[in-house]
Amino acid sequence: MEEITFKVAPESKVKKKPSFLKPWLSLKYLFKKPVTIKIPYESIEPAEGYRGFHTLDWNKCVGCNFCGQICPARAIEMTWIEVDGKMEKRPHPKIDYGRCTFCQFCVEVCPPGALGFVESYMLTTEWNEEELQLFDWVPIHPDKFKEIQETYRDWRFPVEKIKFDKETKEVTYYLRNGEEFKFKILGYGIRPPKPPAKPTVKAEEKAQAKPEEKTQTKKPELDAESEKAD
Amino acid sequence: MAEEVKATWPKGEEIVSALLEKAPYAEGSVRRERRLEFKVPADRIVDFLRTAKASGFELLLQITAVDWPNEGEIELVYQLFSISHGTHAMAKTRVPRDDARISSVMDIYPVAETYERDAHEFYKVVFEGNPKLEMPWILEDEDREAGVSHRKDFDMLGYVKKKYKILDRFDEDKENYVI
Amino acid sequence: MVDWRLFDPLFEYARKRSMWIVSFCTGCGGIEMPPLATSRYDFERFGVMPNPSPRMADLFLITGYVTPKTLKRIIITYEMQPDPKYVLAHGSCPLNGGIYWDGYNAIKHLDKYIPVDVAIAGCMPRPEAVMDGIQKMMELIETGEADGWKRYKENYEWYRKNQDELFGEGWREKTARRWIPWLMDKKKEVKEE
Amino acid sequence: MVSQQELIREARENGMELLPLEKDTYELFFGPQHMATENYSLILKMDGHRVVKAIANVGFLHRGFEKLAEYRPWHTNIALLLRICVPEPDVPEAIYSMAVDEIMGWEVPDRAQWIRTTVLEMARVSAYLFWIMGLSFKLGVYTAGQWAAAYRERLMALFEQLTGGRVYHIYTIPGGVRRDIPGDRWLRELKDTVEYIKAKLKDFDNLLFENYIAHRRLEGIGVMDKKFALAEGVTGPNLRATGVAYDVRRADPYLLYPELDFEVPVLKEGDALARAMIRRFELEQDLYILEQLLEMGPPSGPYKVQDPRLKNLPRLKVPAGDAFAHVEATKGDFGAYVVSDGKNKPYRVQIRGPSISHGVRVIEQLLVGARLADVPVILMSLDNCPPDIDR
Repeated sequence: MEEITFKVAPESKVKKKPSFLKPWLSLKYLFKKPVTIKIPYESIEPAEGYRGFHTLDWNKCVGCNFCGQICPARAIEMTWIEVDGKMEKRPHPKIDYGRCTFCQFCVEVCPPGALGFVESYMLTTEWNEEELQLFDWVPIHPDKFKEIQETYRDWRFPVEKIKFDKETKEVTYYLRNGEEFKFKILGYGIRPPKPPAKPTVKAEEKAQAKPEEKTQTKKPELDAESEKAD
Repeated sequence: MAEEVKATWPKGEEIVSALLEKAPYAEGSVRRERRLEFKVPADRIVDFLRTAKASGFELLLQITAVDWPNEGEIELVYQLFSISHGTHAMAKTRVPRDDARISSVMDIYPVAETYERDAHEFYKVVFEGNPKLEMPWILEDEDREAGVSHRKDFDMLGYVKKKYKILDRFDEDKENYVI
Repeated sequence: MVDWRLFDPLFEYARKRSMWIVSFCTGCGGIEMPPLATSRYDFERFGVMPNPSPRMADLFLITGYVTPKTLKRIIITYEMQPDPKYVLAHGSCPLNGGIYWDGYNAIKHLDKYIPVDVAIAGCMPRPEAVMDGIQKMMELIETGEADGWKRYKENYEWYRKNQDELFGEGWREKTARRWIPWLMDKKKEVKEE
Repeated sequence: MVSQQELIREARENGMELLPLEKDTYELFFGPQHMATENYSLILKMDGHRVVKAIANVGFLHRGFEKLAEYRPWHTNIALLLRICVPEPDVPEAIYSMAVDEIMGWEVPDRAQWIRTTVLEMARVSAYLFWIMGLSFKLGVYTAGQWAAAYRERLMALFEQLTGGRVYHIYTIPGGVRRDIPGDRWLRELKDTVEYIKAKLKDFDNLLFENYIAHRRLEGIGVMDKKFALAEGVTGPNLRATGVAYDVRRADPYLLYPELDFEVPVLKEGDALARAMIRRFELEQDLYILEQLLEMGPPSGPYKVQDPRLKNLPRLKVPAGDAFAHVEATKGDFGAYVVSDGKNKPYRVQIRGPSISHGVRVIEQLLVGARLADVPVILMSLDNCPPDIDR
């Protein structure tokens, strides 16, 4: 009717005339420098503040589970950890990159600012149970992460291999710079685990149940590779 | 806040009163600038939309079904847009939840066929007169048979566990999580 | 009779350098495929090339989440591919459900239904990460470790059981017949009678 | 010489049935494993190379967002809902945020409004470049597609600096935006990029939009008229190509658009060529809008609503109420209807994607009588985005 003030473009501006000759003008691009990034030889860096992997300052973390509450994918699980025979006073978030969407809302809501993120984004593994352990970790200290990143500068995951002993619940991180980092998972949830053996805690490995054959066929090759890498 | 804005958009009042004159069974109000709201009884929705289309609401943007289990009703919101008036309007109607039936508005807005298929798939609302309700839409047959819907009483987590056979690691202290 | 196994290193090298991709955008990661395939990242440098027909393709990119409806097509397409065939899974969702962990219409563990060789983290993975995955895949092919297609053959019963559990018995035939009643011309039927 | 397309158009205009239905026909399953359809399937009933009947088979990308959103806190849904429209994920973010803002009664600060407008316009430019790529690949003008994909990377890099994400930005949240602008350097880079793409538009014109072959392929296929388009709920550039001046940015202004100056292109033909031309012109206008925004400069002030409730995001409660918000996306009218019942999770979220009309009923009718070779082109000229339909 009225009132809406559309500024309608004249048809002559919108329409284009077909032409035989004009497409040939694009031949000039033959003499321009290609935009291709030759990936194995060249690299581009992610922008500052790119939402990559998480870091966690274990001393600052108060185990409030705000991160677990905001997580849209419920990738965060509070984990009770024992380092060098001493239990941490508060649970720490364990992040599953099989679920994480890298929205970093968890970092935003973290009250003490313990959870953080770095720009590293690359984690490529073979699909088998041992290597997929890498996708589920308690983040390491930001300084450590940055140090490893500074050494290699290829934006990769700082841990080469995670070994998880199902019986003793002992986890070993083999960092890329050759360091080892051991701790023990006592239980999950925000309440502290009861001291004696706890049958109620289910390890998440059940969720990744696999056929037996696969792991058997994979094992020898994997060991060989990890030796090579070491 | 809504009251203040109401006063500042007299054009909306005009549109509403003009439309309500033709359709006295409906209730109408101005929400804010360019947002109108109508409440229509379910049996008159076809008449109302016909009147609305004649008075300038050319586009039907969506039919949204909202489940209100406590009231035992499903609310259908017809999102209309008028290009000539430059305003959005919601025509709300309610149908009983157990026997959700309403006549189709396909012959007024042909595109409603698609929206009705969608609402039928997820909210089990039957639109009488729509020939394509039983046609496969988004869900697969096995999901349809298993009763997947977006109604509030559909137990999604239970269904996921049954279907994909996963053990969720958070089951034990579920009350500690918001989700 | 020639022992073809002698030529295996040569074959593996050739396979590594000419991976053709099934152009099947199964999820949101499909949006990173055009930048990868075009001039900016240009994975044709590795001999990787999107290809319309699964009968000529080696590599299957699972670009993100997989819904059961797509998974049916993925399985059919995967079985159509000639051996050897490789699967690369993008992002969180094929691994553990991703953000759709509680969604009724997304597959939680893809490896229950088809074998996967390489996994990439990210949501969605950057093109560089996908390139890294492709390079990893090339490595695995050269060493002969990318044996998903062999696993699929060996454990076919297991995969088949999982597929049937999810979709119900006889899903292949059912899917094919699903649309027939809606394609029939109703007027014509009446005439014939 | 009369072209075949013109014959079809004439026949359509006269309401003629093109093909006798008694002939032997066959069924063709077009997609989802097809380059043109992006995980969306068309079931075609063919007679020779002509389509007699088309049925859209959708749902390959259905994840049940509307149900999932009912289980997640208000802010977190941003990380979920933006997956509905992958080429321009800022649109679902923006509509959801705008609807929640309305229910909360939040007045979004000026700076946040400026950022939101800029991000939406950048998303439009990048989506149009993506569309140019798709169209050129379907027309066989591969070079233009290569350029478009490469220029889009510049915008992706800017998005990355601003939001921290390449494709999924998770940036616009209810009450404002998540981060501030990274600094003047970013604004300068955006300016450079806008100028760069603007300069390259001429090359696109030369190669694609003024290409005789492209014109011949696009002309006269997929013709819609005004009445049909309105009845079928067609929106966006597709509606404008049929002669209706409807643009949400003008018809239902939001954010900073009332202050900005731009022209709305309208053509009458309603065929694929007209749609392509409209989109090309809008790309130009979007770049012009970005220029204006940069000239305006971001207003100073907070980039987020100052509300103590935002401190505790998981428990943020939104008062009961409902709101509808929609924006003009490159594909058409993208709307969100949000209902709250006063809890910390939405009661109902409905996203209305434009493709729900373009990709189902419109395509089913436009394809009748079309040749098989034109099917991808018609699909692309409608800019059909399957996740919109499936949600």
